[in-house]
Amino acid sequence: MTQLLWDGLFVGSFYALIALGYSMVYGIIKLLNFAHGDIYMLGAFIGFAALTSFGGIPASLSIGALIVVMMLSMLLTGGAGVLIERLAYRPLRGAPRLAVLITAVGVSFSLEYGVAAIAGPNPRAFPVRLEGDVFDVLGARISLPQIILMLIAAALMVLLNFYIQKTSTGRAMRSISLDRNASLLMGINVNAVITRTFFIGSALAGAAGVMAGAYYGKIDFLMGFIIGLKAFTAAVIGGIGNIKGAMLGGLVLGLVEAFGSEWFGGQWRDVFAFGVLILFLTLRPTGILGERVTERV
Amino acid sequence: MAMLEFDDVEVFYGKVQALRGMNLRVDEGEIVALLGNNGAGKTTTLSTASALVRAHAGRVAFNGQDVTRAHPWNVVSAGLIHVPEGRRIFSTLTVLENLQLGGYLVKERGLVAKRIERVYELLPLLAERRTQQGGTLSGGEQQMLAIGRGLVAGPKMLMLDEPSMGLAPLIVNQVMQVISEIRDQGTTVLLVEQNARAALKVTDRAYVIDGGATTIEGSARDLMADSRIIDAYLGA
Amino acid sequence: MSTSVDKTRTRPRSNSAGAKLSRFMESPKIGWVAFAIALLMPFIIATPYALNVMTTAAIFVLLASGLNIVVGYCGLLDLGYIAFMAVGAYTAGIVAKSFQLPLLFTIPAVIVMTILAGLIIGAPTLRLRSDYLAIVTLGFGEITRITANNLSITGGPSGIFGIPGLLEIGGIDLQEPAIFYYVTVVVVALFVLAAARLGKSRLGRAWRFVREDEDAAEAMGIHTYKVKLMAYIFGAIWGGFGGILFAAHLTAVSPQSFVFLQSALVLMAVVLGGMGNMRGVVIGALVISLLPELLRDLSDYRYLAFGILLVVVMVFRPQGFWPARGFEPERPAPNEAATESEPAPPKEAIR
Amino acid sequence: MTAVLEVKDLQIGFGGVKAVDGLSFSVHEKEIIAVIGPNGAGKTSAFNCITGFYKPTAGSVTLKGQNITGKRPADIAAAGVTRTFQNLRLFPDLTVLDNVRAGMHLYGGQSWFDAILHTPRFRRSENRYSDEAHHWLDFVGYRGPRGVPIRNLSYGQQKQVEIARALARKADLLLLDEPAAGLNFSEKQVLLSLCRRIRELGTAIVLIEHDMGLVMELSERIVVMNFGREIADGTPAEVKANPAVIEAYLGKDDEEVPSHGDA
Amino acid sequence: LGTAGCSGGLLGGGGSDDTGSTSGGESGPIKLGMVIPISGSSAPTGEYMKNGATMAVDEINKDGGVNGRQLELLVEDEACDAQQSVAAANKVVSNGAVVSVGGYCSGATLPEIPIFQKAGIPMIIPAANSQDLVNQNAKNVFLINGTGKQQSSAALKFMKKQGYKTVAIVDDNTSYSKDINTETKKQIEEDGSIDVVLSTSVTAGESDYSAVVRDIMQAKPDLVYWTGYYQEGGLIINQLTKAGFQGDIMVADGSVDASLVKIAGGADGVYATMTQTPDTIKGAEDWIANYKDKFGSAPGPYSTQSYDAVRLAAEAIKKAGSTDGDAIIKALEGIDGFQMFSGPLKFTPEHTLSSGGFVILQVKDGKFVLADDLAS
Ligand SMILES: Nc1ncnc2c1ncn2[C@@H]1O[C@H](COP(=O)(O)OP(=O)(O)OP(=O)(O)O)[C@@H](O)[C@H]1O
Ligand SMILES: Nc1ncnc2c1ncn2[C@@H]1O[C@H](COP(=O)(O)OP(=O)(O)OP(=O)(O)O)[C@@H](O)[C@H]1O
Ligand SMILES: CC(C)C[C@H](N)C(=O)O
Ligand SMILES: [Mg+2]
Ligand SMILES: [Mg+2]
Repeated sequence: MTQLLWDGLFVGSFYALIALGYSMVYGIIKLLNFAHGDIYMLGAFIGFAALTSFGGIPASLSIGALIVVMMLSMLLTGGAGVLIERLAYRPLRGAPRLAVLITAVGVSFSLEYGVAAIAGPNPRAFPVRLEGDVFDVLGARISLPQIILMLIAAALMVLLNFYIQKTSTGRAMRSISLDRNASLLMGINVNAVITRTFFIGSALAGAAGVMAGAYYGKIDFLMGFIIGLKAFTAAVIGGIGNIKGAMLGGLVLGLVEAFGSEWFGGQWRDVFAFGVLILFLTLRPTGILGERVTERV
Repeated sequence: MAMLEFDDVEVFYGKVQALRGMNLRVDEGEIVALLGNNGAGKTTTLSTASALVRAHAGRVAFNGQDVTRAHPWNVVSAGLIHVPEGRRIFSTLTVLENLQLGGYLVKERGLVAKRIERVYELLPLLAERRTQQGGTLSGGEQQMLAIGRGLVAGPKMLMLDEPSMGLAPLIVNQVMQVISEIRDQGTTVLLVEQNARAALKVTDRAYVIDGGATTIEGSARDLMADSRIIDAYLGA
Repeated sequence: MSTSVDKTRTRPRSNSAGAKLSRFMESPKIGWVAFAIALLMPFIIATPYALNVMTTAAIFVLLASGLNIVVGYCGLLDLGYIAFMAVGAYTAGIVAKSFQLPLLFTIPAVIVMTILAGLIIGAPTLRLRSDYLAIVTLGFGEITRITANNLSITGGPSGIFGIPGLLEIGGIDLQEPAIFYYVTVVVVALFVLAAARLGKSRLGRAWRFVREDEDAAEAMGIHTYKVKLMAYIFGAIWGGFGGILFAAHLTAVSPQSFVFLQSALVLMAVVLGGMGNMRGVVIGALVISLLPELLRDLSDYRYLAFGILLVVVMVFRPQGFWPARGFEPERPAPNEAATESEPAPPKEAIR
Repeated sequence: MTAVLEVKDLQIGFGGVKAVDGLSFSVHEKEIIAVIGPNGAGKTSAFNCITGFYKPTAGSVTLKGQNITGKRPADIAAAGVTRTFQNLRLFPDLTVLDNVRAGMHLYGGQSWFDAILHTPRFRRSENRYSDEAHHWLDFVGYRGPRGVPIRNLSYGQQKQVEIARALARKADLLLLDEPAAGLNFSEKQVLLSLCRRIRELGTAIVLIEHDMGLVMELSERIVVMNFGREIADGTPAEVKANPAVIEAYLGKDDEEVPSHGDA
Repeated sequence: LGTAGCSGGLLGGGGSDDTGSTSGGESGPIKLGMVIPISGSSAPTGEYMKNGATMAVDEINKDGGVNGRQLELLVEDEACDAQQSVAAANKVVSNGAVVSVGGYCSGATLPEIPIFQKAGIPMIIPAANSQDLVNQNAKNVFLINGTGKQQSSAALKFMKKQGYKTVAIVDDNTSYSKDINTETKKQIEEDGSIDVVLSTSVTAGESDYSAVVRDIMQAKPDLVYWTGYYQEGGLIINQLTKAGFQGDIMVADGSVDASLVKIAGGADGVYATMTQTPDTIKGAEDWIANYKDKFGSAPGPYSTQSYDAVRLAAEAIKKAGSTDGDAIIKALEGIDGFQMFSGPLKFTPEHTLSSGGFVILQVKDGKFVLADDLAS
């Protein structure tokens, strides 16, 4: 039981980290960025490329090297996010929302098969693997890498939440999502803020990619697809566009999945998870922390 | 000195021409009103000045600076603030957050807070509602918030698009007083108003816009006596 | 493929070549021309491959026109539309196979099942707005697929195969590729026409009102729940017929055919073509289904090219190839105006 | 005269705020009634309760003897109430004509089956929809283009279309939320006569308005609200002289009241 | 208009000038169709298969071809998707293939059968091995990979030999994998000496398999039998090891790939049910070296089977003396003792392998080596 909870939370924190970027981007330009999961994949591959080009890394250095590589990967995926926004999404400002959604799917294909063309379709084993002690906490096996990864994820999320809620850039992000023209009249450089949002969201996904690569040990060009869907789901459960909600949604989804496969078996897990989601949204149409629809008539 | 100047400005929305050779001049320290029928191009004029809408021809200058091709945020940082038609309140942000956004480009921290306090003094109804979501305010409350938000920016020049819309008579007077007060403190004002009677009381000069160009121009006093104005905007 | 309702309202226009072309493009004739082209295609090329690809494309057009009702007209973002096709295909396949019936006779069962599916998916989603709706429909799509994958009546992961053909009468087997192609084209054309006509009716307008502003629609007496459910049900029926044709075409139905990507592709067809405009959607569907085939020769780079093309196309035509026209003729022609100047004075209120 | 609308003890609150707090008034056939009051007094909230957009926490709304309290907006519209919104709520991407056709949804006249088959019934009803759409636009004196999307219109033009849409519904009761906002003097005159012509159609009107000139000239009765409650109800002359109304709303200095009719 | 433009272009691009005739013609190269996954998650295997087949084609052509004609391989992508595979199959038929040597995903291969059958084209299926392919009873279908049933009996045989008392079987919810799971479970239960303590599925394409790991740790089986592919297999082995699983692990043929070991971060001791691979066959070193030489990387799953499929096709065409489908089918049925990596070939009446089926491999020093040929 404790094992179940722990496993659920651990997977959930990955979902949460990716859901954050999803939710941020959604929040600001109302775009379901289907390419977001692929940024995560890109992050993992950048990490892979960096680590392999370092040559053999002694195990003792691996954690340090990993953190450096993670930073690098965040920088590059952040840049990639910015570039994608610039080339594929910005020209469609003011176009119907669904048009941008389709471009996002196009970007997703391009990233997936672009990486497949460069790195080959084969899955790769990550050169550095996080290994560490295992503790027994209330009957659950918890490993050191898991704890480290969860701490990193939590720290990133807390920072981000502060940034969005308390800084004026954060306020600007929220205002753009509500009314872009009015935001312009406040003197907000909408382009710059959107760029920054993409950078942060993509960098978080990149970090998650490297972390997943190092923890699970395998990366492949389609690895972003399922987790992208999961993150989308998590973001919605939490109340899309809401940063705290995305974190909560990720954790909840992780737990729901863990219980689903425990109770109904692996093959029915997703049916259970989506079933819970549908039921939940039927009762609470704006997600856990979704803002009340306050449009007045 | 001219604060805002339009030279033969033309604006199109797709194929629809909204401004046809608009010429306009607002001098520093003036309150100028724009009058005109629905669809005449008043809102478009303001939007062009704040660079929300791009002029296809002609030139717009603010404070001696050509802003025809500027970005809206450049215009705002130059000190030209536009309080838009229809309020455009950020609906899920609180009243306080809305006001803070008004001061987005103000670098000094304390200054924004000080100005917000001042807005609360001028429009006390807002003070009571500082933590309420902007979208749930009543129409008139939203209008006050929109004006307050413009003031927090500390404008050199303020453009107000129908600020009295939806305000109770008492408040209309209050707002007009606020407008003349801020002018007295050195802010230039361009005012689009349908409530011409209230507007002309506080303005120095006014233009009438028709079909995307100015047709009549004159001092408030003259215009209040002009029969064309009386028939169309003031009533007998 | 749709007929304009307001025939009387066309104004005389300039007769330049451009104007002629655009008038032609908006006229009902274009539908007939497209239909004729579709019928003539096999005379130009009739390899099994070509027929197969064209048949697949036609089925895809049907799906896109169904999704257009849901997304384009009614504005309900459905990311699990392929589930309706799955329900149709599985129902048809199971019924036909277990009773050894020609597929044609499964139509009533399919209609019942898809309407049911439409209601099941529609009901809980009525209160949801845009993106919450998207995830719920996506969830339903996945639930449908995974359930099919796990049940034995649906054949588990390998699905159902060896499905009987549509019909065989007196030596004519509708399953013959060329004949099947014609059957498909005719069926699809009828459905596209019906969808286009629905779009230009009272119900179609109600869908648009709901899409644009639910509150305002309610204030006008439009029961938004009912109207949305209608959109789901029509979308479901269209999808169900797509399913029958799909089952007949492949003679096999398996869960992999109904993955999320397929839903995304149908949605792309709708958006790429021009949401809300049936003509555009038909073109979008043809492009989305034919493009990957055209790119086949790039083998490894096929989807890379597909992805880049999608982005490029959308960047240059954000409204889609042929967006819904937001315009209509201004006034009745003068001879009609006589009746118009004295409109029926509004009498009693209408309940 | 029979009451078209009876509002009794209506209440609605949000969190701590009581937006409407025990409001009662009634509207009779062919009456034009104005609701006035300071900003935030609860006027729009009262409209929202009557039309079903808010569910009142207490009280009742009766339309021609039929209890419509707490029903869905669509049902209330079907029962015979129609409205405009303070912040325009048109369908921005649809044409002017289609927007007006929205008001005719309840006319029926065709089923989806007719639409697919293009039966004569269908053609007849479509022609009727178009003809009446033009009629109502003419009726409100709309001069702008009719085949273009609403978003291409200026604010004032949109307000006209919204009224045309509401009229097309042919309801017993029309609720107008600040119809004169954003109109200039001459346009207000047009509105004034429009309201009178609407009354001639047999429709009762309740309007929220801040323009005192218009209100005084047009309405038979005025309901004054403050803090969600009614503080006065009477003829324009009575209300104008009511000290509570002057205190809360009009302001003491008559000179300062900016309105169009008193000069 | 758009229709005409697009379709016209498409079909022009298809590059076929014979309208609908499916005979290969009597001159020019003999065409072999190969419908395999080039995109999607099975793309890596598609690559291996294509290379294996290409190698055989090149070798045969170098030796003068078949009946004096060269061989040509028509590779088409099916992305493991039924709809795409039907299009692809039709394309190779239209382009004049006389034998099909593709087929990896059973689900996508199934709907190809009626198409090739109608065109009278024999299918030599190198990899796809669902029992459903056999159950179709199509006379043009030949499987040169062991079937699910055969694999299951091999697995059971080995389990009994090892004396396992309890096993857990895990599949990935695809038809191939589930097929082995259910079949193995059925055979074990019929046999009665072993307990299946867990039979479950996971979702392919994910990273975290803690749920199934948890279940396994609870059930404590002597053996875990993974019947899916190497991508997830590697992860599950890794996560089981991390969780401290003490029992044995066995994988099915879809997981036999060098990558399994890399992903698992070491998988020594892991067993596999597999047909022979080049690594386990004596004298295959040259073949591997050739392959590496040609494609710059080591062969992978089903490179050998695809290689053999092409050689078998060539052999059958040679024996039939024509490219006529029926003649080739007859020739295939008559083949006896044709040497393949999996041993001498003879088809059963069901057109499956009669011998040389599954053996047990084991990972030693990071490589799959023969552990038990199950001969006794
Ligand atoms: N977004 C738009 N797209 C197309 N046409 C527009 C758009 N906005 C305004 N117009 C047109 O431009 C003209 C001027 O509009 P504008 O909003 O400037 O008028 P206005 O003087 O502010 O009127 P009002 O008093 O009604 O607000 C109008 O004819 C209007 O139809
Ligand atoms: N959904 C809501 N949530 C919270 N408060 C609300 C909500 N709706 C209305 N209010 C509050 O209720 C009060 C009454 O609002 P209402 O819109 O009815 O005022 P009004 O009389 O129409 O004012 P105005 O003349 O300014 O339009 C206001 O103070 C408003 O802030
Ligand atoms: C391992 C592979 C030979 C199995 C194949 N993917 C199938 O579906 O049958
Ligand atoms: Mg305006
Ligand atoms: Mg109000």
